[in-house]
Amino acid sequence: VADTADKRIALSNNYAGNSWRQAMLESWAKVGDKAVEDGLVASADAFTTSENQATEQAAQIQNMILQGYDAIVVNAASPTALNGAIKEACDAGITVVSFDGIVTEPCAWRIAVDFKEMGRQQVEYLAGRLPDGGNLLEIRGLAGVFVDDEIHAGIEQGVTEFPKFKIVGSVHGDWAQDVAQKAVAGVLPSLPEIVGVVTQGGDGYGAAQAIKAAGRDMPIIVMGNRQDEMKWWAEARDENGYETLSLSIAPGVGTLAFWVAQQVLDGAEVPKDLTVPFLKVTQETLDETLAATPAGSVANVEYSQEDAKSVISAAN
Amino acid sequence: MDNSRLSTVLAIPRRPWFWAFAASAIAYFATLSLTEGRGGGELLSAALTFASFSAIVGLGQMFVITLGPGNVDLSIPATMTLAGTLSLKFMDGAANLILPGLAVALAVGIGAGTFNYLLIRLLRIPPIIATLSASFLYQSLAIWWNRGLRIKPPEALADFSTGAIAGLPNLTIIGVLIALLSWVVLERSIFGRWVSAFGQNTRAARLSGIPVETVRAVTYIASAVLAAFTGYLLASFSGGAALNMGTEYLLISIAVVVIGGCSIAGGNSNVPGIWGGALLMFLVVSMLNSYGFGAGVRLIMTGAIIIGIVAAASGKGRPT
Amino acid sequence: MEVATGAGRPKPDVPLVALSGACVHFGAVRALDGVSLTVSPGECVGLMGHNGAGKSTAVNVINGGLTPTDGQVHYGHEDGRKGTGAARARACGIRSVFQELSLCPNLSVLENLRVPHRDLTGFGWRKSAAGRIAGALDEIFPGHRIEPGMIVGDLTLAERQMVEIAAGFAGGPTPPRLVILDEPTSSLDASIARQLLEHVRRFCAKGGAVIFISHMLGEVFEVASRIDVMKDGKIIASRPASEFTQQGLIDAMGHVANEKAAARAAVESSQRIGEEVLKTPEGLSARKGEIVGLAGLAGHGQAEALARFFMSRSGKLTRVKDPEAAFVAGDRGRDGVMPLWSILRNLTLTHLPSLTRRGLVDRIAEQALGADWKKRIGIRTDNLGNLILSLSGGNQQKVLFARALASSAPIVVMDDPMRGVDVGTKQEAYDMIRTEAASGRTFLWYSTETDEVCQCDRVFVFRNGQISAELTGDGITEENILAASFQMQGAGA
Amino acid sequence: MNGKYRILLPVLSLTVLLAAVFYLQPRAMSYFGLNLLFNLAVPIALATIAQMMIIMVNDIDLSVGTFVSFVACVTATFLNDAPLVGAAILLASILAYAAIGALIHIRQLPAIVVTLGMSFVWGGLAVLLLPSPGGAAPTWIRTVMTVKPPLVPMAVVACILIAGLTHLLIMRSSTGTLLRAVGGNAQAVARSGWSVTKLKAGSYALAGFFGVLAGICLVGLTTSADANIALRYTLLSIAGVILGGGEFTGGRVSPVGAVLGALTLALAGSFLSFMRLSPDWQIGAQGAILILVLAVRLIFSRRSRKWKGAENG
Ligand SMILES: Nc1ncnc2c1ncn2[C@@H]1O[C@H](COP(=O)(O)OP(=O)(O)OP(=O)(O)O)[C@@H](O)[C@H]1O
Ligand SMILES: Nc1ncnc2c1ncn2[C@@H]1O[C@H](COP(=O)(O)OP(=O)(O)OP(=O)(O)O)[C@@H](O)[C@H]1O
Ligand SMILES: O[C@@H]1[C@H](O)[C@H](O)CO[C@H]1O
Ligand SMILES: [Mg+2]
Ligand SMILES: [Mg+2]
Repeated sequence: VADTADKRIALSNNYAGNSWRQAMLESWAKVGDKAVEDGLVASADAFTTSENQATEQAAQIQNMILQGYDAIVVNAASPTALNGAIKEACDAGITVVSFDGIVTEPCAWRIAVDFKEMGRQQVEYLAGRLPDGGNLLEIRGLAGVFVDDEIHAGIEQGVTEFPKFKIVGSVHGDWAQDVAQKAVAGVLPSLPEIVGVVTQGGDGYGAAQAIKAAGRDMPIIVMGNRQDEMKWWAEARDENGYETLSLSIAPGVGTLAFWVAQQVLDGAEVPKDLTVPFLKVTQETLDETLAATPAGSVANVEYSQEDAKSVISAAN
Repeated sequence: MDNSRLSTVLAIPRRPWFWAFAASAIAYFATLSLTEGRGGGELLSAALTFASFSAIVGLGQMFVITLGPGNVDLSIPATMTLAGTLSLKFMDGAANLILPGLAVALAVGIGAGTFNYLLIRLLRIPPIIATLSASFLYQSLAIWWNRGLRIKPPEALADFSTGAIAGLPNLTIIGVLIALLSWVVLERSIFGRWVSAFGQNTRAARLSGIPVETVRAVTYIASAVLAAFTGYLLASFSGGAALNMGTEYLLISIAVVVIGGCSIAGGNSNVPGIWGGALLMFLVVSMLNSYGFGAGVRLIMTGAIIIGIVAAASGKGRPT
Repeated sequence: MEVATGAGRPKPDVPLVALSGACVHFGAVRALDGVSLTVSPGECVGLMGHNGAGKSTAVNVINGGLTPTDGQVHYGHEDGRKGTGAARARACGIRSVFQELSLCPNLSVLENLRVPHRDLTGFGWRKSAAGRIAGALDEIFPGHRIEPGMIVGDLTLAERQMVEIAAGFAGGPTPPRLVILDEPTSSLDASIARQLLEHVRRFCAKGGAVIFISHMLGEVFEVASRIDVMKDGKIIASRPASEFTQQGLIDAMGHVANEKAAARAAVESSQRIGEEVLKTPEGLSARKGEIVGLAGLAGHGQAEALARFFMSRSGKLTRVKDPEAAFVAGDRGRDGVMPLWSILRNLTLTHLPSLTRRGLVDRIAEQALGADWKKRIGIRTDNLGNLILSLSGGNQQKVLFARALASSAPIVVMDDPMRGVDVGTKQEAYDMIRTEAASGRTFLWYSTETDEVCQCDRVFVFRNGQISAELTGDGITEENILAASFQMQGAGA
Repeated sequence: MNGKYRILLPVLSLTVLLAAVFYLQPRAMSYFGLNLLFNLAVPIALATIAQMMIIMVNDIDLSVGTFVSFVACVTATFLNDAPLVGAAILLASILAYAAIGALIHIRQLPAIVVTLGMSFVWGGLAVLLLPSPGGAAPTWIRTVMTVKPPLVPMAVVACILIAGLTHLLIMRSSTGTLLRAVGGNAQAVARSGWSVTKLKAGSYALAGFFGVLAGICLVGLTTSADANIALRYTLLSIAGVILGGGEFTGGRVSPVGAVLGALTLALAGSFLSFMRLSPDWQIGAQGAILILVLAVRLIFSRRSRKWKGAENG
C-alpha cells in the first residue's frame, strides 16, 4: 500500500457543458474510482460549478480547503483569477495541480498543453499541403479566455512563418459546432476564396456545414477531436479523398493530473511545469481513432500511474 | 385618399419595428459593400436561416415579456438543450421516428413550461429567478440523460432543416408561419387581449374577470414549447444536440424582443419587430466579422446598436 | 398650525392667485378655454362642474404644473412680488391635494412628507417631519389612528387620503396659504369628511384660502364662500354661495337631474326581488334583482368582503362567456384601468368572450357594443379609439361602469363606483342600476355615500371587518347606519 | 410583504443555511472558516447593493456583471500601473452610469434594454483591456482584502459595514428617502418640483459607485482579472435583492436584506459542496437550492396574500 492510501484528492472543474468536459469527468471517475478501490487514495471526488465562472470556482476551492482535502486538481476558469484561492490552499498545506486551464500561481503545479504550438502547427501543416499558400479563415474560441488567446497567438506566429498565408476572416465559434456554423455562415459571403480553415477544436464540423450550405469548395479544415468532426472527415475522405489533420488536447489529461497529484503527495520530486503532447490524429490514424471513440463523444487518452511517472522523470 | 395613403407611408418610421428592419438593411448593405455586391444571396439566405431560430425563441420570450415587469423566461437555453438532447437520443437517427421525436421535444417544452409556471405560481418565486433555477435542473437532466453525447439526427430531418423551397429556407418558412400565428393570437384573439391586459395591470385584469392564472400558465408553456421546438430544429440543423447549444439564445431572445419594439413594461408587443430584431442580431455580427473587428469592438458595437435602436424607436410619444 | 398671519399678510384685496384668460389644449380637446379666476385670502372657492369640465386642469394651471397655452397666471407673494411657474407657486404657499392620490406607498407617512416639503433635510429631519404631519393630522382629523411611522401602503384608501390632506395643510417654512383640494372626500366616509369641512372653515377663517372641488353639492354649500361653476372648459357662473340654491347649481351645470324623491324604486321592490342568489361565509346575502348595500366607516372590511366574494366567483376559464359576477372598481388606477389601451378596449374587456368566435374577437360587434354604451352612459369623447387616460377621472369611471354592465353577469359587484362621478351622471347611473335590477340583476354595492346606500333594498353595515347590522326597507336610514357603524366602537372604547 | 417582516426572511434563511453548513462542516465554525466561507461574498454583496439602487427606482440592471468585470480589468491594469488614470477611468464609468440613468428617464426607455446593451459595451471594453486574463491587484487593495481584524474575520466586518452604511444612506437619510420615493411614485415626486431625471441619474451613479467597489474588492481577492470574471453577478445580484425582501417595482428595497441575500446565495454554494453530490446533479442542485431558499418567502407572504395583500400592494 502506497503512502497516499489515506489521502483525499478533489477535482475542481469550472464547466461541464460540452462533450469534452463530460469525457474529462468520465475519465476522472473511471481512473479515480479504480484508484480508491485499489487503496491508492482515500477518495477522488469531482466538483463542478454551474457556470463557467472564476468567482464561483474560487469559492469552490475555498470550500475544498475547509473540507480538508490533501490535494486539489483544478481545470481553471482563468489562469490568474483563481490565484488568491490557490494561494490560500497552498498556505493550508494542500497540493494544487492544474491542467488544461492552468493557473499562474507559482505554488501550483501545471500540466500544460502547448496551445501556442498547437496553433502554429496548424499553419505549418497547411503550408505542407498548400505550398502556394492562400487565404485562411480562423475560427476562434471564447473571447477573453486564455486558451483562445494562446492558440490564436500560435496561429499568428504560423502565418508570420509562412507568409504566403493570409487570414482574411476571423470569427468566434466559442468551441461549439452550432455557434461556429452560424458565425461562419455570416462571414462567408463577404470572403474571397478560402483554402484553409484554422480552428480550436469543437468547431470543425460546424464550419464544414456552413461552407457546404454556402455552396463553396471545401477548403482544408483543421479538425479538433470531437467524434462528429472526425466522422465528417472520414466520410469526406471516402467520398472524395479529403485530407486533413486533427490537433487537440485529450480530456483524459485530467487523469494525468490526478496521478501527478498522487505522486506529489507520495513525496515524489516533481517539477512545477510539465508538458503533455497534444493529441494528433492524421489521415493514417483516423480510422483507428474513430473506432475507439464512442459516437458523439471525444477522442481521448487516459493515463496510468506509470504514464505519470514517466512524464515526471522525463521532465526531471 | 391620396393624402391618407401618404400619411400611412409617413407613419411607417414611427412603427416600432421600422428601426430594426432599417438597421438590418444597413448592416446587410454595409457587409455587401465589401464585396461590391457579390454574395448577396448567400448572406440573405444565411440571415433568414439563422434568424429563424432567434425569431422562434424570441416570439416565445415576447409573450412572456408582454406579461409585464419581472416576467422573463431565462430557461430558454436549457429547455432547448434538453429538448434537443432527449428528442435526438429518442430518434437515434431513425427516419420513422421523426414525428414521435418532435412529440418528445414538444412534451419536454410542455413539461418545462409547466414546471416554470408552477414555481412561479405555487412557490411565488419571481419569474426571473424561477426560470433561472429551473434551467439548472434542465441542464442537469440533459447531462444525466446522455452525458453530452452528440447524436446525429435522422438523415431526412437533417435534410429538411437545411433545405429550402424555391430558394426560401424551410426554417424561414416555419419561422414566418409561427410569427403569423403569433400575430393573429396577439392582435386578433381574445387570448392576445388577455395577455396585454395582464401586462398592463394584472390586478385590474383579474377584476375584469380574466382568468389570469390560465393566461400566465399558457404563456410560460408557450414560451417553453417554442424553445423546445427550436432546440429540436437547431439540433437537427447542426448535426446533433450539444449541452451548450442554447447558450447564446438567452441574450438573443431578450434582445430581439426589445429591439423589435416590444414595450418591456408589458402590455404591448410587436410581432414583425421580432423578425427585424432577429435579422439584425445576425447581420450585425456578420457585418462586424466581415469588417474584421475584434471581439471587443464587436461587443461594444452590438451594445451601441441595441441602445441606439431602442432610443430611436421607443422614445417618448411612441404610438401604442 | 401656522397660517400666514401678521405683518407679511397681503391685504385681502390682493389675490393669492389670479388666472386671466387661461387656455389649455390637449390636441383637439379644449380642457380650459379662457378661464379667469382669482382667489383671495380668507376665501373658500367651491369649484363645480360636470366630469371633464376642466376642474383638474385648472388646478394644475394654478399650481404651476401646467403652463397655459394662452392667458396668464399670477401669484401674489407675501411681500407683494408677483411671478409665475411651479416654483413660484410653491414659494407662495400654494399646495395641492390631487384627485389621483400622489403618495408613495412604499414610504412611511413621515417619509412621504419629505417629497413635498423640500426643506426636510439634514440631521433630525425625521423628527420634524413626524412632528409636522402628526400635528396636521391631529388638528384636522382628531381621533385618527395614523402613526407617522406607518407605511402608507398598509393604510386604507381613506387613511391615505387623510394623510395627503394633512400633508397639504401641514406647516413648514412656507406655510400653506392656498390649499387646493381636488375631490378630497371621494373616498372618505361622512364623519371624516365632516372633520375636513370643519377644518377648511377654520383655515379660511384664519385667513387661509381653499379651492374645494367636489361633486357633493351638500359639502360645497357647507364650506364654500363662493362657488364657481365650470362647463366645457369655461367658468359659466361665479357667485357667492349664498346666491345659489341646490337646484339652481345643478341647472347651472347643465344637468336635468330628477329630484331625489323620485329616486326610490321605479318598480316596486317586492315585484322585482326573487330567490336568493348568493350567500357568503361572513353573512352577506342577496336575492335576484336586489340592490344590496355595504355600509359603514371606510376601511372596515367592506371592500375586502366584496373582493373575496368576487374572487371566489370569477377567474375560471370555463365561465368567461357567462360570468357569475362583474366588478366595478372604485380605485380606477389600481383596479380598473388598462392604461395603454383605448377607451373601447377598456370598455369591452369583460364582455369580450361573448364577442369571440373560435378565439378571434369580432371587432365589428365590439365597435357596436362600444358605440351603444358610449351613448347610453354619455362618455365625453369624440372617438372611442382615444386612449383611456385622455378621459377625465369621472369619464374613466363611466367606462369602468359600462365594462361591468355590458357583461351578462347576473351579479354586479361595485366597490364605491361613483367616486368622482358628477351629479348628473350619478343620477343616470342610479337609473341604470334600477333598470338592470328590474330585469333581474343583483347588485352588491359598497359606497362611502350614505345617500347612495339609502337607495338600496337591503344594507349590511360593517364594523371591524364584520357585519354589525342588516337593515331593510324603512330601517335603512342615515341614523341607523351611523348607529351601527359606531355602536360597538363607543362600547369598546 | 409588510415592511416590518421584510427583513425576517433573509435573516431566517441565512441562519438555517449557516446551521446546516456548520453541521456538515464543523471546521467552518472558526475565524479562518468564516473568512473562507464569506470573503468572496463581499464583492457579491457590493454588486447586490448596486443592483438594489437600480431596482429601487423601478428599473433593472442587466449589466452589473459585465460592469464589475470591466472594473476588475481596469483595477488589475490601470489602477495598478497608473493609479491616477485608473481612478479617472473609474470615475468616468460612474458618470456613464449616471448618464444612462438620465437617458433612460428622459427618453422613457426600458432600462432592461439599455442595460442589456450596456452589458455588451462593458464586456467589449473589458475584452479590449484584457484580451487574455491577467493584470495584478494593486497592493493596497490586496492588503485591505486580506487584513485580519481581531475576533471577527474581514469578510464579516466588511458585510456589516456595507449593510450599515447603505442602510443609513438609503433608509434613513432624506436623500435616500427621495430616491425611494421615485420608485414608489415618480409622478408625485415630479409634481413636487423635483427633477426625477436628476434623482434617477443619482441612483444610477450610486449603482455605478457600488459596482466599482465590487470590482476593486474582487480583484483584491483574486489578485488578477479577466474579462469574464464576474458575469454571474448580474443574476446573483438580482436574486440577492429579491431574497433580501426587495421587490421589482414600487421602490421596496432593503439594503440590509440585500447584503444578507448575497451572503445566503454564497453560502448556498458552499452547502452544496459539502453535500458531495454526483457531478451530474451538481448543477441541478444549485437550481434546487435557489428554489428552496426562495420558497421560504412563501411562509411570509402566505400571511398577507389574497385581497389583503393585493389591497396593500
Ligand atoms: N393629458 C391629457 N390628454 C388629453 N386630454 C386630457 C388630458 N388631461 C385632461 N384631458 C381632457 O381635458 C378635459 C378636462 O379634464 P379635467 O381632468 O380637467 O376634468 P375634471 O373637470 O377634473 O373632471 P372630473 O370631475 O371627471 O375629474 C377632459 O375632456 C379630459 O379628457
Ligand atoms: N384582491 C386581488 N385583486 C387583484 N388581483 C388579485 C387579488 N388577489 C389575488 N389577485 C391575483 O389574481 C390571481 C388569481 O388569484 P385567485 O385568488 O383567483 O387565485 P386562486 O386560484 O383562488 O388562488 P389559490 O389557489 O392560491 O388560493 C393571482 O395572480 C393574484 O395575484
Ligand atoms: O472546454 C474545453 C477545454 O477547456 C479544452 O481546452 C478545449 O476544448 C474546450 O471545449
Ligand atoms: Mg378632475
Ligand atoms: Mg365619498
